Amino acid sequence: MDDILFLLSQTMIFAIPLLIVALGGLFSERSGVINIALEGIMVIGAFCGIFFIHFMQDSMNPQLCLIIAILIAGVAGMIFTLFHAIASIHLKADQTISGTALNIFAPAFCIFVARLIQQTQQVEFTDVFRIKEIPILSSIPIIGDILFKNTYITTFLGILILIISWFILYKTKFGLRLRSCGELPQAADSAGINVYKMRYAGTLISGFLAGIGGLVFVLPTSTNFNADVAGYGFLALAVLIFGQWKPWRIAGAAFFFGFMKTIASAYSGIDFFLSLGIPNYFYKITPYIATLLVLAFVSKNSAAPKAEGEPYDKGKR
Amino acid sequence: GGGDKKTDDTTKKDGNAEIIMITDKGTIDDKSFNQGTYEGVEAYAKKNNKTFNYIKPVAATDDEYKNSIDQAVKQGAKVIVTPGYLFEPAIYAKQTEYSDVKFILIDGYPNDGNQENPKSNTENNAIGIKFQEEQSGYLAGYAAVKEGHTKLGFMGGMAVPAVMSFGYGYIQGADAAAKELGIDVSMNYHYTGDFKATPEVQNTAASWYKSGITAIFGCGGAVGNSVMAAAEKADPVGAVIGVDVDQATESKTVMTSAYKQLANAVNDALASIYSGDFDKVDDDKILFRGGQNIVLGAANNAIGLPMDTSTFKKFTKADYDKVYKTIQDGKVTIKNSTAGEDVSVIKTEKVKVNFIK
Amino acid sequence: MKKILNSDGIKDLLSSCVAVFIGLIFGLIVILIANSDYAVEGFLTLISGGFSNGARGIGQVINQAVPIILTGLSVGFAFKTGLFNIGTPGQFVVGAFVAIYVGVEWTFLPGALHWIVAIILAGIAGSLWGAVPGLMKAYLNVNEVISSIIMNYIGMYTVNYIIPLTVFDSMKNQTLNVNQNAIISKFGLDLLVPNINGGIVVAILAVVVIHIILNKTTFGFELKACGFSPDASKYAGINAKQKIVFSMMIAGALAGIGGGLLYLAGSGQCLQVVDTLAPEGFNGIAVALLGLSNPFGVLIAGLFIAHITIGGSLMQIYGFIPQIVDIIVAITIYFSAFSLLIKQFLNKHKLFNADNIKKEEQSHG
Amino acid sequence: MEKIIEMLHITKKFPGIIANDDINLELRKGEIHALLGENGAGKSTLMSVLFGLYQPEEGEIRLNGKKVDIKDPNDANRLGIGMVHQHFKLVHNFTVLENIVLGVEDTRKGMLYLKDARKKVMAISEKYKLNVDCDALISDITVGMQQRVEIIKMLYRDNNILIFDEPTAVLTPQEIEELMTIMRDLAAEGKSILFITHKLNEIKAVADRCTVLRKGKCIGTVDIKDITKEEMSEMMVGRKVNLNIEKDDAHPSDIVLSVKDLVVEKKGHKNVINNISFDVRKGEIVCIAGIDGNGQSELVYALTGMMPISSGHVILNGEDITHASIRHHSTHGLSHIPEDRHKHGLVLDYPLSYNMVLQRYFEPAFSNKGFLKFEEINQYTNDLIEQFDVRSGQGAKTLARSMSGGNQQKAIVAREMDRAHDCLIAVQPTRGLDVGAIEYIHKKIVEERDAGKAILLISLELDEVMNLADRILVIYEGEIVGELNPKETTFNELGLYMSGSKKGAQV
Ligand SMILES: Nc1ncnc2c1ncn2[C@@H]1O[C@H](COP(=O)(O)OP(=O)(O)OP(=O)(O)O)[C@@H](O)[C@H]1O
Ligand SMILES: Nc1ncnc2c1ncn2[C@@H]1O[C@H](COP(=O)(O)OP(=O)(O)OP(=O)(O)O)[C@@H](O)[C@H]1O
Ligand SMILES: [Mg+2]
Ligand SMILES: [Mg+2]
Repeated sequence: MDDILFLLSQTMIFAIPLLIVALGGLFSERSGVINIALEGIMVIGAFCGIFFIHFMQDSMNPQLCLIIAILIAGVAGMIFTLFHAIASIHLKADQTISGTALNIFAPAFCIFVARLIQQTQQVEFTDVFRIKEIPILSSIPIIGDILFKNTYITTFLGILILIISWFILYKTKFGLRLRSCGELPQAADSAGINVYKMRYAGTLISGFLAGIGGLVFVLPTSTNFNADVAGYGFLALAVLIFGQWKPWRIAGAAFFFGFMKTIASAYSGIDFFLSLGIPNYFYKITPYIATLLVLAFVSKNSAAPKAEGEPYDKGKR
Repeated sequence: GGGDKKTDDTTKKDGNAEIIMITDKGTIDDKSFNQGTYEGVEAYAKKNNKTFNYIKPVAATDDEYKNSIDQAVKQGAKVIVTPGYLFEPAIYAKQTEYSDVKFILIDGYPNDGNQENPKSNTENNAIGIKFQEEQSGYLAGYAAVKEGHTKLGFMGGMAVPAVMSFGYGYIQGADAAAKELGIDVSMNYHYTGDFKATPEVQNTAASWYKSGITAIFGCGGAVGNSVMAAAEKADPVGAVIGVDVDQATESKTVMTSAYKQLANAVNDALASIYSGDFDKVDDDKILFRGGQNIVLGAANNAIGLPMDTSTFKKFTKADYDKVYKTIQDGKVTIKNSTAGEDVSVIKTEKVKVNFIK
Repeated sequence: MKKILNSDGIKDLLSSCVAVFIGLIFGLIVILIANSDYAVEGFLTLISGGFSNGARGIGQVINQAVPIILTGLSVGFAFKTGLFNIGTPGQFVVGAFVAIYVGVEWTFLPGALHWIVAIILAGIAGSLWGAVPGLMKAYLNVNEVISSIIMNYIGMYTVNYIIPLTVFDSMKNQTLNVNQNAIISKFGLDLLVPNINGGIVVAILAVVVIHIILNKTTFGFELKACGFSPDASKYAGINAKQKIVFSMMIAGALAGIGGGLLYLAGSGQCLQVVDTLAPEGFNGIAVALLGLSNPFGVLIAGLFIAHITIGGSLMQIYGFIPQIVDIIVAITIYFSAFSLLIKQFLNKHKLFNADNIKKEEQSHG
Repeated sequence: MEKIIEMLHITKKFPGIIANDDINLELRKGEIHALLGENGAGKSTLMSVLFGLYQPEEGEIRLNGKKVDIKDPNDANRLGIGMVHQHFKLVHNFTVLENIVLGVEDTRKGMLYLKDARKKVMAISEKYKLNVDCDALISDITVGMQQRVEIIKMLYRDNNILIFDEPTAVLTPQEIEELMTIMRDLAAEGKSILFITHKLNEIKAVADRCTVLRKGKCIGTVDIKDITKEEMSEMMVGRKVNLNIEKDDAHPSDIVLSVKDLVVEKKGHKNVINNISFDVRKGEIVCIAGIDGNGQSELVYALTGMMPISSGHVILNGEDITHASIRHHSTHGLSHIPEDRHKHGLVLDYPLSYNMVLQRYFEPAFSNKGFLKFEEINQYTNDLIEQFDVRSGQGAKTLARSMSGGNQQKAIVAREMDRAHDCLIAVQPTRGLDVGAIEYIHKKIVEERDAGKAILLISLELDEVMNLADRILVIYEGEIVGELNPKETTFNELGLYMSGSKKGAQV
């Protein structure tokens, strides 16, 4: 039981950033713009957020510092994504091309800037943001152990973003309009909705969230940042598709994949798994094979937004 | 650092330099042996007003390493410093071609790279320097157990010789201490597969701390950073053993570091070259001289633990000096990984090793 | 002749040149920011790339280019048939492993047959890796982007698991050196360019074959039709599902061959056991995009990226970091997206003037 | 009557074409004003200008005599102008209600608030007997209902100038009848309607006046009561058009296509095709008539091999092809003009030449050992272009996508009629085409018949059915409910069969 609680609690390290970034991708794709640049945006977001922390962590309250860093990461991601948005919305460029360009650009840019500023490419930080225990809540059985002990505000942020995303997409005027732009922009246009504006909004939100996701990804995993998020941007894209472009399913996919990854990397600390004597690489592969198998069963009807990837052209019918 | 005008004032406008380092796959700020080597070069060159520079090869191939050596010579290099065993075949080939250039090869001895019947040869204008990482690892393992840790972890990056030697020494050191104390010790032993900080590494370390392991040797570049992240989060806070250099500044959880004095070695080798000692190839009183493959260890004070910055409570400086002396005196023999065998060749009495493979 | 000059290919090339030009301008700006003192030297070194090293530099460029031409061709080919093959890193690494395995173990193969068999098997391994996303897309409607990403990891982990059990140099944590016979023939090219990777001949062959398949054959007709419109292809009686699988298999084979060509080049490079996706695979996406997915475009793009990569490496002697090359490549790709637009714009204008041209022709004739 | 809208000297250019050339149009309050013209004459463009989707290069628009500036659909909406587009603009995975409110949503505390909207929609629906289900998903409702949703969308916005761009092209006769009624009611209430259609009957039936466009130019505006259908079509095309199909009696001979006890299942539905049997003989046109959605599409897919058959047999020229591949069908004597020319009929991004050999590229005539013979393919395409008068900008090289709908359809007809076949299945071959093009295609079909081919025509349009068929089979809910002789039956009787009110006859 203890082990399971531990695994669930550790799952957050994988699942929360995947969730946040995939939700970012959701906004973009639901507005009709494929965002393959999530990886690069994560790198930029993490870089800017960590740089802020690097300079400020000693001089301010840790949680305040983290919140500002999160905002900086989000805004940086958003500004960076603006390039993707301009290319794919206004200039009607192929969305894969500008996305790929951003992915190549981001790490190179971060290394360049880091060296310009501090002569080394790694940006160091100290993880002072962990909350050991949240009073009262942490004593709730099970949930308390998973969510309210040894936790980060980012975990709640992730869950909050999930709820807000769902709310925005399905309960607000903005969400309705955004989704219509991803399905049939002509309909939106003739209903007086500015498709370009909505797509900018969707894409920039995705940049904001992916930037945050990058920071959230790096914080608990290291003590420095080296312009790399280890392919998790692409995995977030996979989670988005796995989650069939729907917020709760994305959450399900993120936690499923996160949990599998957790078992795969934590098994050696758990006697039960250790006693099985299964080779390490078997565990490493399992999350991927499991995902592939699940996909084989759930993909019959794809729910991809109909107009995603197509630049909107007023003239085209 | 490299890409800036402030520190490279010794570089001439044409990019030429007397001392040129060639990196292997890493960068000069990789917190690993590329960085250590570069620091040695930088320290010597700045103090002695020599021009210096570095080159990162286009790809990690013998051909490209050779190209980089050619390039360095073209840039006017009198001394070429290369870190890593990957340079062995390149130096083997180029030392004869450029007999008036000096080569310093760290962590390797020049050879032709043939696996079946390797040909080794170190010309008089070259030197191969290796370290006895196993001694450093031994000290770390010994100290950890003496400090009271009975459940240990080892997380290496990739299973390359230096990492393996650290690990093997670590096991043997822990075993020695356990025997002295008459206690049983268990150890998880694992290579993560890469020199990167990832959530996977953090998670593995976290699960180890959770399972009762109290000290983990994070041995391989940024792997240690993820171990530190996990240690900070563990309850109670875990201990981390750093590697290569004193990593105490990187996290409060760093209990000690198993270092090897790369920068010093490079510095000394350069000094030997410029003083002319290097060319006295038959004078066996001179350590850093041409034509030699040398190994540096406790005997040269080239490995050890930084006791000043270590956070030991029970393991004292006196304990350290004592065990250091036994190594220096050759009273203990520590098996290393020169043959690249599996960790199971290390026989222990009191340490139970879980090899996670 | 006139026809060739007016062809789309030339227009593509011209528009890509514009993008490259913009990319280089940005590169110059970055260089100026980094260190204005050495900007001129640095930039000249960068753009002279492989040429500043004489014949050897050209050899370096070709060695760098060979694997990314193949992965670029893989991505580009799949693009042409309506698929996004982001699975090149996985296909590349399984191809590399199989080539090395054959290169080390199958010493019974005589002479050149050894490397030829190794490369062919590398292609087959890559194609099997590509077949999985293909089959899943065709028969289970699984988006090929996600299954390809997953297959990358499965490929990498599988290879890293198998290497220590087979052709392992435990001292260096990498594969063993391959047999001399398994090293690709230099085809006499090393007389001109020392240390050349003979794989360039295979790469050019692959470019030509893919061009022919796509543009001259009924098979290519079917593949592209399925890419453009699965429904219309079905109506036309083309087995669209089968074509998706074939297309992914060919793409996979190209990437797999790329892996084989890199590690059988005789450059002394071995496959390391490291949990990192093969960068050559991802670079293929950049090459394909820069080459507008056109096989010959991919060839040129691969050589170009290799060229400035060498330039970027040489630039370090002035204290510049090689990542400047990535910045330039990224910006070039970014603007190549626009140059497509510029081309369309020009085409439209042509159309706009089509009547006038016709009239002119008539009045002349 | 007062003028409500005046469009003066409107000119709108697209690259390479002047879609609207100095056009004047005047709409009066309470009138139904038809807009007539060939495919590509510029009707949709003109309406898009009025609705703010396009900005004209020249000209001005006046509303109640005042010049107005319509920059986007929002402006149009504000001025009370609404439009039902030729291609519906409904989001398939939204509900009816969501589609209606899209763009003019109510909110409470930042949340969508649909209660009032629902009430208003229900009221409109009741008032005009539009009969829509607010909570149904668009993807689940019929085309006719989608159209009604589009109408409610306009009424919901309280628009009083209503533009209908080819609303009837996709409707069944009954639905068309209902739509006409609705339009009359709306006009009677004082709303002004602009109505685009290619069907002269409809114009005759509801419109007060009609403006005719030809090649982007305005030919004139006429009062409907003063003009005949023949005169209208002459204005439109610039020559006399024969609106009646001239054909001799059929002389059916051997059976070519025989369908026996055919059953097709679809997941989650009952059998979409339930035990259908019929024969088609050489030299006759058999027409399957029925309201859209009664299994016509599935029947065609089953007959052409595009959908698996659950039980029963399909026999072509004596060979059982029930489970044969699509390729087998097309190489063994079956031609097929598909219902959806964009989805199935053409690879839009292929040049015309490739599209002309879409099912034949592998034949020895067009390829050799797997290599395409470009010369032969181009030559063949040029022959067809000439023979069937397919108009395309750059001949064989033209991308199919850039051709007009009418010419795309002609290309398909050319391809299907020219390749070796004994039986032609034509599904709504004249949908959305102008009278000139319709005349042409009808003539070709009759020629086919007279050349001894067996023809199975699937059509939703009663006119076409009555004029073209030698035999009519009426399909209702996946079953053949009647076989009628066009010479003996009436529109009324046919309609009764189609709506399922009458069954039996001579099946
Ligand atoms: N977006 C566009 N881009 C380029 N040309 C266009 C565009 N829209 C329309 N055209 C041109 O304008 C002409 C008029 O088109 P329009 O759609 O208005 O015709 P229409 O009268 O509505 O035809 P139909 O009866 O087929 O609906 C077309 O022939 C076409 O060449
Ligand atoms: N994507 C496009 N790019 C350029 N021009 C286009 C495009 N789509 C349509 N057109 C132009 O619009 C014209 C009309 O096209 P369209 O297919 O809408 O004709 P249509 O007669 O309205 O057909 P349908 O009845 O099927 O709607 C064509 O002649 C073409 O010049
Ligand atoms: Mg129209
Ligand atoms: Mg039309």
